[in-house]
Amino acid sequence: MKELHNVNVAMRTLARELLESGTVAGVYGWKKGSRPTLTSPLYIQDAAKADRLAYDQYAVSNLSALLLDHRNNDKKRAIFVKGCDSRGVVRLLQDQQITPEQVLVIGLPCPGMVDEAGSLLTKCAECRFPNPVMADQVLGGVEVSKQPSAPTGVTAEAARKVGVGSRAGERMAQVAQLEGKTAAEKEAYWAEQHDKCIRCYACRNVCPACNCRDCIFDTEKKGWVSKAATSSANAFFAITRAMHVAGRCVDCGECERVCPMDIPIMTVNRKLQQDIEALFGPYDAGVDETVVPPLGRYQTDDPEEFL
Amino acid sequence: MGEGQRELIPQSVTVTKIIDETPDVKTFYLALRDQGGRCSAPFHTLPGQLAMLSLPGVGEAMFSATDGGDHLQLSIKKVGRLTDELHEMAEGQQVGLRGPYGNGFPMTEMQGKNVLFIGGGIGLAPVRSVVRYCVDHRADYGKLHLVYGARTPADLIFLDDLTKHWPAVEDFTVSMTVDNGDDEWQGHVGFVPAYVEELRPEVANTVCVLCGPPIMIKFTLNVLRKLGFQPENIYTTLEMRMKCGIGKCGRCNIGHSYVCLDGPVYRLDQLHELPNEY
Amino acid sequence: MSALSPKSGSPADCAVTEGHVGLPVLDPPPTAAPDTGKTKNGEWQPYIVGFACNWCTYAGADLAGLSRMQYPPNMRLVRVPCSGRVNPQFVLRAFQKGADAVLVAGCHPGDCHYGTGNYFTRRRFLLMQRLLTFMGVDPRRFQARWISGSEAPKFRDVVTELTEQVRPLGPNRLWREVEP
Amino acid sequence: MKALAKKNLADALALLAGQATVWVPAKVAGVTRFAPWSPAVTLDLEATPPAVSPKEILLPETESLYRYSAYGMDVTFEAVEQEVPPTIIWGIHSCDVQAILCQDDVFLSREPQDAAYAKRRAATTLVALACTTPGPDCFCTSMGLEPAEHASTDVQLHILTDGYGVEARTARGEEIVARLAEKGLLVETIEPPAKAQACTRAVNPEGIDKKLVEMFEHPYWDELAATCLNCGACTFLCPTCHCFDLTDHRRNAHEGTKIRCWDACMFTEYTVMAGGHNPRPGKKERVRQRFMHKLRYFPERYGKWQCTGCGRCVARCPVHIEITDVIKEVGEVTLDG
Repeated sequence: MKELHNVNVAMRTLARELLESGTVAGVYGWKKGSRPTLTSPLYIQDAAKADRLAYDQYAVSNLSALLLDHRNNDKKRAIFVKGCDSRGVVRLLQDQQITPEQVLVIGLPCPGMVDEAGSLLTKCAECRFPNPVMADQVLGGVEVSKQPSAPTGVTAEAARKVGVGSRAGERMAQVAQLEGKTAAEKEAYWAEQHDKCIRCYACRNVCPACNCRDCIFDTEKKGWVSKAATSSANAFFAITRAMHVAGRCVDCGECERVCPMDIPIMTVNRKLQQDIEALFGPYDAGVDETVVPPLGRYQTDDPEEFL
Repeated sequence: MGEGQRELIPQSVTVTKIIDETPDVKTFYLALRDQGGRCSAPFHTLPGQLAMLSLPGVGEAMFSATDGGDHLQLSIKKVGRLTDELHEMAEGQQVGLRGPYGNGFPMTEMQGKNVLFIGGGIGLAPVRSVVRYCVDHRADYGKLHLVYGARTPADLIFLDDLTKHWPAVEDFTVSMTVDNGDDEWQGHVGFVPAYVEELRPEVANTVCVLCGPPIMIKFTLNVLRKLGFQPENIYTTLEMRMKCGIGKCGRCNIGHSYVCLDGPVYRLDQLHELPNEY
Repeated sequence: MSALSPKSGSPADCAVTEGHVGLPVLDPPPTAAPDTGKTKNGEWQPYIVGFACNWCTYAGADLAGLSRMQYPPNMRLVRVPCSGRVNPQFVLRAFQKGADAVLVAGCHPGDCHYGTGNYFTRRRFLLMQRLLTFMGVDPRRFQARWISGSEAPKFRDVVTELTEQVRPLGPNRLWREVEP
Repeated sequence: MKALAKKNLADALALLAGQATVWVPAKVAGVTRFAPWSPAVTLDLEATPPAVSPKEILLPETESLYRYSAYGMDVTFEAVEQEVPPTIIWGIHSCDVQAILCQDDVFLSREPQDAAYAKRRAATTLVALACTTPGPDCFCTSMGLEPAEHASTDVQLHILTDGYGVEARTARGEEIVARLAEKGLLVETIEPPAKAQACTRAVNPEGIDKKLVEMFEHPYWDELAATCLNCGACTFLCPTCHCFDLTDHRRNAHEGTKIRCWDACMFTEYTVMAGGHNPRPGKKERVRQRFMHKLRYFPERYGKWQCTGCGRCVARCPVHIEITDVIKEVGEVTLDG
């Protein structure tokens, strides 16, 4: 992508400088994958490898959850972020999984991510935060913004052209479509989806909001959680996961992307977002570190509709 | 080797006797009990072989078994959920058992040789099964020497064997040491590796059977090397997490070798061929 | 805790996972799980699990009992220190183990023994009830109520009302745990 | 060669389904996987390969082994006898046939055999379908396979213009072909079967099993593991990954079922021992184990690759850790001394 040529050069230069100067111990970014249409995560600790860094419209992976590998390590790591990724970093900071001293956030302009066939990802069409919500440095002229905004920086025009954020208003379409179904239809739909789950936990491991040190699904203690991949146990996992990230999900869509069984996980997350807004007022998780997530606070006059 | 029950379904066996060895080690006698109350061993084991003990609803774990003729003996240290539960059991309790698993010590190959046994802590459990075999077949083996160490005098297991039975056996030296003595302890104080070095055991025509915590094994191996032991004459046992016991569930492999099937007894030179991941 | 220890089956052993609450937990065959609720005169009875806060609702229930109030025997109460202690997995676990409905009950807002616990309960379960509904659960099967220590009549009414609401819905089989 | 016309496929499946469970690649909730055939099933014979391997037919994701009860002093164990109907896997590709051979090595080649697997395997007939248009992540030819046919199948189906060439390879296969012929579903044809197109991906694994012996401590694994999420997507989708867990499914304090379910070497808890020691404590050790197992340990133990080039892990790794890259990069790594 020609707009990003200079950004790529700047990324490599910056990464090299940061590693050479010892400012950071490692850098999270992307590299070109085995096909031109694949851009995959990369972690480098050696300045000599900085030239492998690459960033384009296929760099869909959100790398923020990988920072959890270093939460017990005082050294600083640099991470390149798109808008959605930056919210993952805020999630980790707000959850006190990492400290600001452990991370150097470098914001990038997002051209809108596309699939291998070249069409814009739905999550990008529905994106409200294409610009980093926080960054220690930026490249490509992108502007840091904690407000829903139009794409900025060198790829602003390209992003607009492919339609980044053009369907932001339709984010809840899939939720609304399911809500319109009867209880029996909903039950059947979700049973079919939960049945598919193979419990690989890719959704959990890629998620910056799933940052428990010991996940309940990794412990067999007390026979609480069955390892059996039955419909019942899978539903238990799905709902537990959903409730656990409720109000904390940063809307990056990675869980759904990585699901090998194509379970519409974001539909559940979006449903929770929608209800949280309706019940407790507007809230965007992972944007402002100082605003406590809605399930971690209360108001004395909260609605009591089912009590 | 007895018929046993090596498939995944355990048989119920009865805990016929429980011996308190130390505050956190107990020895359990397990047997099949018929209508008349007569006991028979659930299966027979070679020295060093393993048995999978199962507590319904709690879990399963692999332990080194000692063949007691009409029963099996499992000496178990409290280290986790399952073993905590085991320590709560009373005599007469039934549990699940399957086995025997693993290769066991090559008792035939060791015939005609002196045997140096080195054990640390609960590591004496597998060593004891070899010792008992050698004592039972006394004529087949040369001089026997056991060096055993535990953290404190209170942690010494199989005290009867150590102080009464084995010293009475012909040509059998028992050397004990503790890391930390107490007021009553008259014996040697110090770590096992240093004690082995101090004792200068015979090397010629001797095989060594070594079991204990990884750190002890590591330092003792250095000493044995210094004393002139060849890797072909040192046997040790390894521990890994196991589930199936028959080399299929995948988790106990070290390289291509499955500890539950090809181990737990490894000759040191064999072990050197495997990746260092245990 | 194992089956072997003498203490087994005590309420501390994760209340809803065990069959100690009085009704027999039947042996679920591999395909179709039976309904947990017991049958009285051949008529199906709902099985309801109630999580009651120690300081208000449990006291209210106690008072209802002491006052010899009549209410349906369909609810099994699990005492929790605070309604805020109830996490979504408790509710799911109850459904897995055969509950036809789940009630979470605690002190009235402002009266929490710990100050603010029930305010969090309110938010959490408002949201969860909507999520469960989204997944096809009838909202009547999962409810929350504020019942104070003195509100024995309210406790009686809630149990009665819930039982009568759930009865026409029939047994809940969604998420029922079956042997694999 | 005998041929089965496409229009007769449904009749053929219906005929066989009368006497056996016939697993066919089908679209189920948007995912292509093997499902027992019925007229209601949406066949998907085009997927190369189906997203989910037929592994689950012989090694179910979750199965009950025995029931236990413990009341007071008494403990009982009672086997859960699984009913195993005659089974046909229809439309399985060479990669997955090869994977079954790998599973046979694990579960059947050494005593004691795995009883449940053995029972299912003995009841299973493989009807392989030639794979002529490889998917974007296929590399079976690199792993020594022939996508158009596999020698160890009972029946081999070849692709013809308007049907399938049917070739029986075993007595069991003959039986199936005879049944189809008896009902007049087969015709004779002289049409040559379609040839397989070249695999999209190509790597050369030759010698890497030997090379990996020297690479246990190589820094390559650190680099590879750095972006791994340690999820189980690769292992669960893999047709040859066979690791499992035995765990209790407690019904109450006294009774329950011992179940076997898939487990993955990627999971933290997989090798943790009582007392907390973990021989594979980090991502590096776990990632290394996975690739070492496929490309070194398994060949050492059973004499064949434990990767059949199906490409599923390549396609679905969340962070694009691709075994093809690993094979290539291991081949390129320089070893010191």
